[in-house]
Amino acid sequence: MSELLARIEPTPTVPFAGNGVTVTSAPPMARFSLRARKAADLEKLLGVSVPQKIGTMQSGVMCLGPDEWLMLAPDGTKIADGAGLSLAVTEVSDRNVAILLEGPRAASVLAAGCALDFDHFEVGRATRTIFETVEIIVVREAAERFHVEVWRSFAPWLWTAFVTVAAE
Amino acid sequence: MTGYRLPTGGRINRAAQVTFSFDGSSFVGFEGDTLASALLASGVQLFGRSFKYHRPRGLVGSGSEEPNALISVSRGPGRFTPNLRATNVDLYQGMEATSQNRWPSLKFDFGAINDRLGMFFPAGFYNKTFMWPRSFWEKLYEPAIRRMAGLGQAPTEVDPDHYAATYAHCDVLIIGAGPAGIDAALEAAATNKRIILIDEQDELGGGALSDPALWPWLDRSLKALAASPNVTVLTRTTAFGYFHDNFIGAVERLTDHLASMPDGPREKLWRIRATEVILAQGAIERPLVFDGNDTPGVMLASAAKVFALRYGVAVGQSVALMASHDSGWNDAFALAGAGVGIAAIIDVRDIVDEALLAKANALGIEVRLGHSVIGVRGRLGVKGITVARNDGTAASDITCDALLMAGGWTPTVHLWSHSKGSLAWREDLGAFVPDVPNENVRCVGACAGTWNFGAGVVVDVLPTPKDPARLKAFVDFQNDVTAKDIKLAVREGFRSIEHIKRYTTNGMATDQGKTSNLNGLQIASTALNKPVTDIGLTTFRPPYTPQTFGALAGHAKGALFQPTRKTNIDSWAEEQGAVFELVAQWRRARYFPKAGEDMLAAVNRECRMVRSSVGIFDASTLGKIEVVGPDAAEFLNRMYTNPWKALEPGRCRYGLLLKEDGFITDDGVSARLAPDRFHLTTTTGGAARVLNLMEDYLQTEWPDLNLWLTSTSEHYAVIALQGPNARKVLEPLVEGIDLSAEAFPHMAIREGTICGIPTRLFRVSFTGELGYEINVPSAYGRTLWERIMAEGARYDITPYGTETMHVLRAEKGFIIVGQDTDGTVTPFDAGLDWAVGKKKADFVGKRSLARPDIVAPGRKQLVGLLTDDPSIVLEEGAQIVADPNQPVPMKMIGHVTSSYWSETLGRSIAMALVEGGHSKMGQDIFVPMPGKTHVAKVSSMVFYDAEGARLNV
Amino acid sequence: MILIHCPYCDEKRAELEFAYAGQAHIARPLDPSALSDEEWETYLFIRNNPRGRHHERWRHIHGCGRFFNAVRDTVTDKFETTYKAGEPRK
Amino acid sequence: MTRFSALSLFIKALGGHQSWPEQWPDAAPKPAYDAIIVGGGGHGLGAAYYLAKKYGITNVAVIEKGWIGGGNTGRNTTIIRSNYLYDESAHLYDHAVKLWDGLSQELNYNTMYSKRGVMMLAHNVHDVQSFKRHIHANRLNGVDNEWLTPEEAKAYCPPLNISSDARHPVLGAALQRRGGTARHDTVAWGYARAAAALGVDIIQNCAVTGIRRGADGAIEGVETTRGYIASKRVGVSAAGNTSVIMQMAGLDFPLESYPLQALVSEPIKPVFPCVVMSNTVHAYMSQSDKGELVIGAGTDQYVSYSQRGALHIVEHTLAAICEIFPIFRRMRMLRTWGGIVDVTPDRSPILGKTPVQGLYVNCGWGTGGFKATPGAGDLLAYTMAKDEPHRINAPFNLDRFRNGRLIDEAAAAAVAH
Repeated sequence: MSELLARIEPTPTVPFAGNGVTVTSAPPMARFSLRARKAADLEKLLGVSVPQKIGTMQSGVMCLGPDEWLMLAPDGTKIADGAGLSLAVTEVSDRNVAILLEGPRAASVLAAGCALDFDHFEVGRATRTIFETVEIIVVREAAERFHVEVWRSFAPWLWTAFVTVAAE
Repeated sequence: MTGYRLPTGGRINRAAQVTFSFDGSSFVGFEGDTLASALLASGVQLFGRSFKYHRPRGLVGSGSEEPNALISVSRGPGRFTPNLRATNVDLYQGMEATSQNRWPSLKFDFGAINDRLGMFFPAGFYNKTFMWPRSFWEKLYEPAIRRMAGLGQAPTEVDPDHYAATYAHCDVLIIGAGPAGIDAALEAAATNKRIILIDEQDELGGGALSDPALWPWLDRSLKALAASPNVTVLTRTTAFGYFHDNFIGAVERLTDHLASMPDGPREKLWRIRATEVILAQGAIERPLVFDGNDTPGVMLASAAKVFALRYGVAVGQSVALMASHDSGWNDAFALAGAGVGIAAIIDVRDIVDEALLAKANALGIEVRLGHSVIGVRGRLGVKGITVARNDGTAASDITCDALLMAGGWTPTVHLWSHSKGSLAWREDLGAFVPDVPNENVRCVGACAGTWNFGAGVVVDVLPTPKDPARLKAFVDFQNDVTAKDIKLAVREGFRSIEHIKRYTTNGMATDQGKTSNLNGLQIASTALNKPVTDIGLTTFRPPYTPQTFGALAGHAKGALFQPTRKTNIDSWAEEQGAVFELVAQWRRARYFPKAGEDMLAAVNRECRMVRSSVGIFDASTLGKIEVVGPDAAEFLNRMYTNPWKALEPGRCRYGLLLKEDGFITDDGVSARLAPDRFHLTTTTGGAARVLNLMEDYLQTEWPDLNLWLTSTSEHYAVIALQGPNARKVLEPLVEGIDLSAEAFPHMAIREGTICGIPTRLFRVSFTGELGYEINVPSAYGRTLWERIMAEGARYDITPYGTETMHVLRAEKGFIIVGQDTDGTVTPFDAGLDWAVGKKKADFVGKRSLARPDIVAPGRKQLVGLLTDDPSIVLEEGAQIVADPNQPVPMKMIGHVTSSYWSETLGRSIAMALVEGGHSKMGQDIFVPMPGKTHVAKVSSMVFYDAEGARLNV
Repeated sequence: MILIHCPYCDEKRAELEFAYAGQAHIARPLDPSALSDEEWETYLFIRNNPRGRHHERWRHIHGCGRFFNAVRDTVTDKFETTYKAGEPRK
Repeated sequence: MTRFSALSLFIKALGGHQSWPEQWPDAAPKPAYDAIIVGGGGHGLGAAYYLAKKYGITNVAVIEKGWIGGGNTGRNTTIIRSNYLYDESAHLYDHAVKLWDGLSQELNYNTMYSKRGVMMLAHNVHDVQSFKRHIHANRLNGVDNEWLTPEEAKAYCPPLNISSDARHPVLGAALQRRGGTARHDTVAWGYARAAAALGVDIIQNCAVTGIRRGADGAIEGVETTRGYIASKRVGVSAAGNTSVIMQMAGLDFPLESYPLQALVSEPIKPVFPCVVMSNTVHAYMSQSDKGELVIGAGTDQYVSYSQRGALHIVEHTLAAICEIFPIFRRMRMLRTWGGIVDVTPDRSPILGKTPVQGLYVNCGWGTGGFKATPGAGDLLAYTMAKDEPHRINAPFNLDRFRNGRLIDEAAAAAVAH
């Protein structure tokens, strides 16, 4: 029955084409915060392999901390909640939205407000960090494509920041 | 005079004329000129007035060291910029520049009366007077001082420009693109390192720009750099500060030099993290200190050379040089080579290099060794000088229209000092040079003290037969500090260079002492009869040159200043004309006025509707934390004041959170979804604080516990549906949940769907009415809200805002943490004894509740207040006294924390923190307000439905 | 803006990602109620505040989220080392 | 002491200012004093002055490790106000403000105290409630503080942006008209000169290296880089360095020292007539007599004695200033600097006795020390002279951290809900 109610997203559906970079709102997706002392505990529950190294991503799961992963999956995906196990699965699908930056200036748009060194941030890296005062998660999906996760209510600000820099 | 432009030479584009104005008069310069060079070429020597004495002043330098030539540039509304150094202003077609700190005109300035009276205004004069009569300080003296002080006019309009910022990373950052910096860049470019080369000027080259012999080298070098993909070059960029761990702040000026303004940012802040920093900032020539050294036309020899060879401008037609250093001689020779007439070379030294003498002789330049300038003729410009032997004899006049000073060189160690690198005194240079680095940084070229400018001697004040007490020999030109001011400071007992600086203001002008610090130090050293190294060194502070607020703020302006967080439902409220308030980073609807309603009318209506039918409220901003894991209940039991282990799944509990100091920091209703899963709520402003506090305990105190905390604040939109008809509105929309009172009692949670969307449905109430809080994924918040509005239309469902929420909860005596508590209130003070687990051995903050002052009688306790006059709504924050007739200062026993008109009760209600309040029930207290004292009785905080009958339906 | 080596991420990151969390190695007493007022005061409020070597806590709050310990010189602001929570005092 | 006046200035000018005497002699330490003040800032020099002036104890030394007034006295933004919430704080700061009035005349040194008014901006409903609470409490305490509407605030400070579209709109302001600014250096110098004239020795470049206690535990004197100096009474007024000195006496203190930055713009003609503070936006500003906009920035997050702050603090401060006063975006920052502020757990000072007999302390002023200068000096002097605190500073004791009687102004300003 979910088609009865429409979703309303915080950022524009129309991409912004800036100088050498396109800013796009990613479509809705399922997100799960996965917590466990060992990656193996999660792998056993979910049947997928989970990266062990902090700051890396594989098959939709990024390792954000020693006991923390974020899983991105197609909209509507459901996974086991791990009841009774010594781990934590929490759905956070609507907590974040994602903004995609693509193009030769994608890294420089991020560098406008993020102190990471993107020359040394390889494809496949994924990390929580901060853009000016707003916490984000940056995933480098390709040399010139970044997926940026941000909490929903900060997304309009981040969109405006990206678009402002992209237009410069 | 028709002008001083040399017929040939310089790097200006003589094919491109640029017209501009200065103080309303029209001038013509060339592309490549600075405002200074173009005015100088037009015969302008008078550029400004000094800060204190309003003395006429001309150029001293040719770049960032310039102390005198401060001007304002206006380029349309909001684009007025005061205090620019004319030497740093790149000329553009149509520029409108004006001089500053003069009235009515630059040539005739009433303020110059200060100069006549200068003897009464020595350093620190204001410490010694303006004290009588006492009332005159604020009414007369201070306003007069303020009007005289200040340099340029203050801006009056909002700046329409915008500013950019970025981070950047490199392996080697080279600051300064003179020959040493360029060489360093070329060397590094040959590696695979990432290199950034920055320079404050419009062209790379530094000193090489005024040395035509180096131009072929410069061209070759720049081509090589341009061809190196690993080299980023930033011109018109000033590295202004050197911060921890090789973090350098720089500002790039993007549009100020352009005749027509593009849309882009005016300036860009570069925040550069470098593995290695190479400082190649060069050195600044030092003026000499003698009577009349501030006359327009007296300037640094190196500056005259720059004007001649870089800009093709003669600083005079007959120029004299006063030197204590060889470099001045070479500059004079270069000027002569460019066709500038050299009237004489005077050198304070008795002996100079034979080669210099020979060259002067060959050029036919008159030389006076062992002589000093003892006076300068001319007021608005140099007309001639008087020189004498160093023993004061044989005074004679020399006619000239400019006088150059060559007092030796000061390495530019500002950034080195910012980085906390140590400095070593070099007696031969009379200057401090970089010694031991504190970061991965090295200095090259002149700023390292390794450049060969030739020999020289260091003199503090040139020998003169005049009375030293009468000399107008300036050290800090802009701040009008003279040698005798420094001597006065020493005489009055100021011995540290920092004291001397502060007493005289030497080095504290907008040039930050680039030309004055070392001369000041030398004079102090002589006066104290102590070596320079015993007097200390003033600390250089960022920025190297002044930088705009706009650039330092970067993008953080307007919409990008700080995020305003909005819920999914916010747009609906905006469309309905809601009035908002800001709470933490969020904006929340405060009330929903209908036509003609003020806040009170709207809130009264909203309250009425909630109590009588049903109201709807956006509670999405509440903080939410999912606590999951086998030890979840144990953890909450340790964090909260009350017991949590026995809470059954499907039930909710009010949680009260203290800090370890025992004071209330947050509260909220939380639910147990499963044995190992809780859904916590926090206050809106407390969301991040609570999560951080809990993470701290979890990670560092109890790492053995198996549970994890995840913020879900933004995953859920939360709609509160409150009022006797709440269930009826909800029933048609919900599936999978039995809403009956028996199946779903107050303080319970159920999971199911609403309009097909998964929901966590709380049965909770912050209003005292039957109530639900509907949690759904955030993106559905507004569309669900609109569905509920449609469903509730037959009950006249009424949206309400935070103000009504506050009134309704106050009627029930529910506290708001942060309003009724203030970080000094314990659970017992707040009357929340019932929320403290008496049997619990420990919880965060428990031990502090046993401290002597916390258990002592007389603490302020939260109570209700009912005014004797029910129509009086006390002001929140009003103070309470027991005896209204006592004199001021009164003994205050508390204050009103919350106060409202209660439409439900038809009277005012209030909550207050009152000393010993819990034992004052029924007693009168007094609230003295201007003009009237209100009387109120202490009461219970629960004003409405004390038995809770309306909840359990 | 200092650079801080996070012992969990094993990377140097900018200070903006971190939150300072006070003096390190002040363990919460196991039984606070057994403490005298003086002992509780010491736990709550007394801090070393040295000029020089300082043991302190940081949290990589906008990174991996973990609290960790560090030794830093409060005069130069330079880090001597950082290490994971639970590791012995260095 | 040569009296300062327009007349003396005139007479000396005729002599080319050659006959001005030293404002205070550069004293060498004597073997013993009746009292020693450690720390030659405004507070310490003030204490020495009041010991000599009010309590007749003139055999006093002020020991300063560097040059007097070189710590927070010479590094702060010189705001003076007393509109504090709690009775204890209001009385403490108002005692100081009353001494500020007339201080120039008392010291015969123009401290340039300018009652320009201190205006604190309310940006949200919570601020309004909090400020009104302050105003009502101040009124009943006899401390001036009044509420201004946004329009009245704008009239008082024309550069203020009161647009309701602002990210943090101005909903009103609390104004203390007696608040203002003074010239920081002159306070230290004025007290030094006046104290020296009463016989106090001002000893610079003299760092305390140890504190000597007798068999009974009482203070006997201090070891310094210039030798041992005996005294039965030692008052420590050393701001950020207090912890280090107290440890020499075997005392651990509830203090932490943080870097605090401030900055000034280039001087411009008068445009900003008062002091404006915004706690919500984290900015405060005034214009100095010289024309510089004087701006207080925030503290860095970690403890440090480096006097070196981070760039992002300045970025955030100037962004905030430009939001509240958008006409200043083209103004230029001339100089930044860092101080070390010593902060207690309740962010109120500690002023009184210590567990060591004869050892007194004045510290923990955080960002608020300058305004308290004359009051803190006077009360430290009183406490040292009488060996008991004055009723004004009695609540600001060390015991409060044990018994829980904290004076937490910042907590009382509370948090948004």
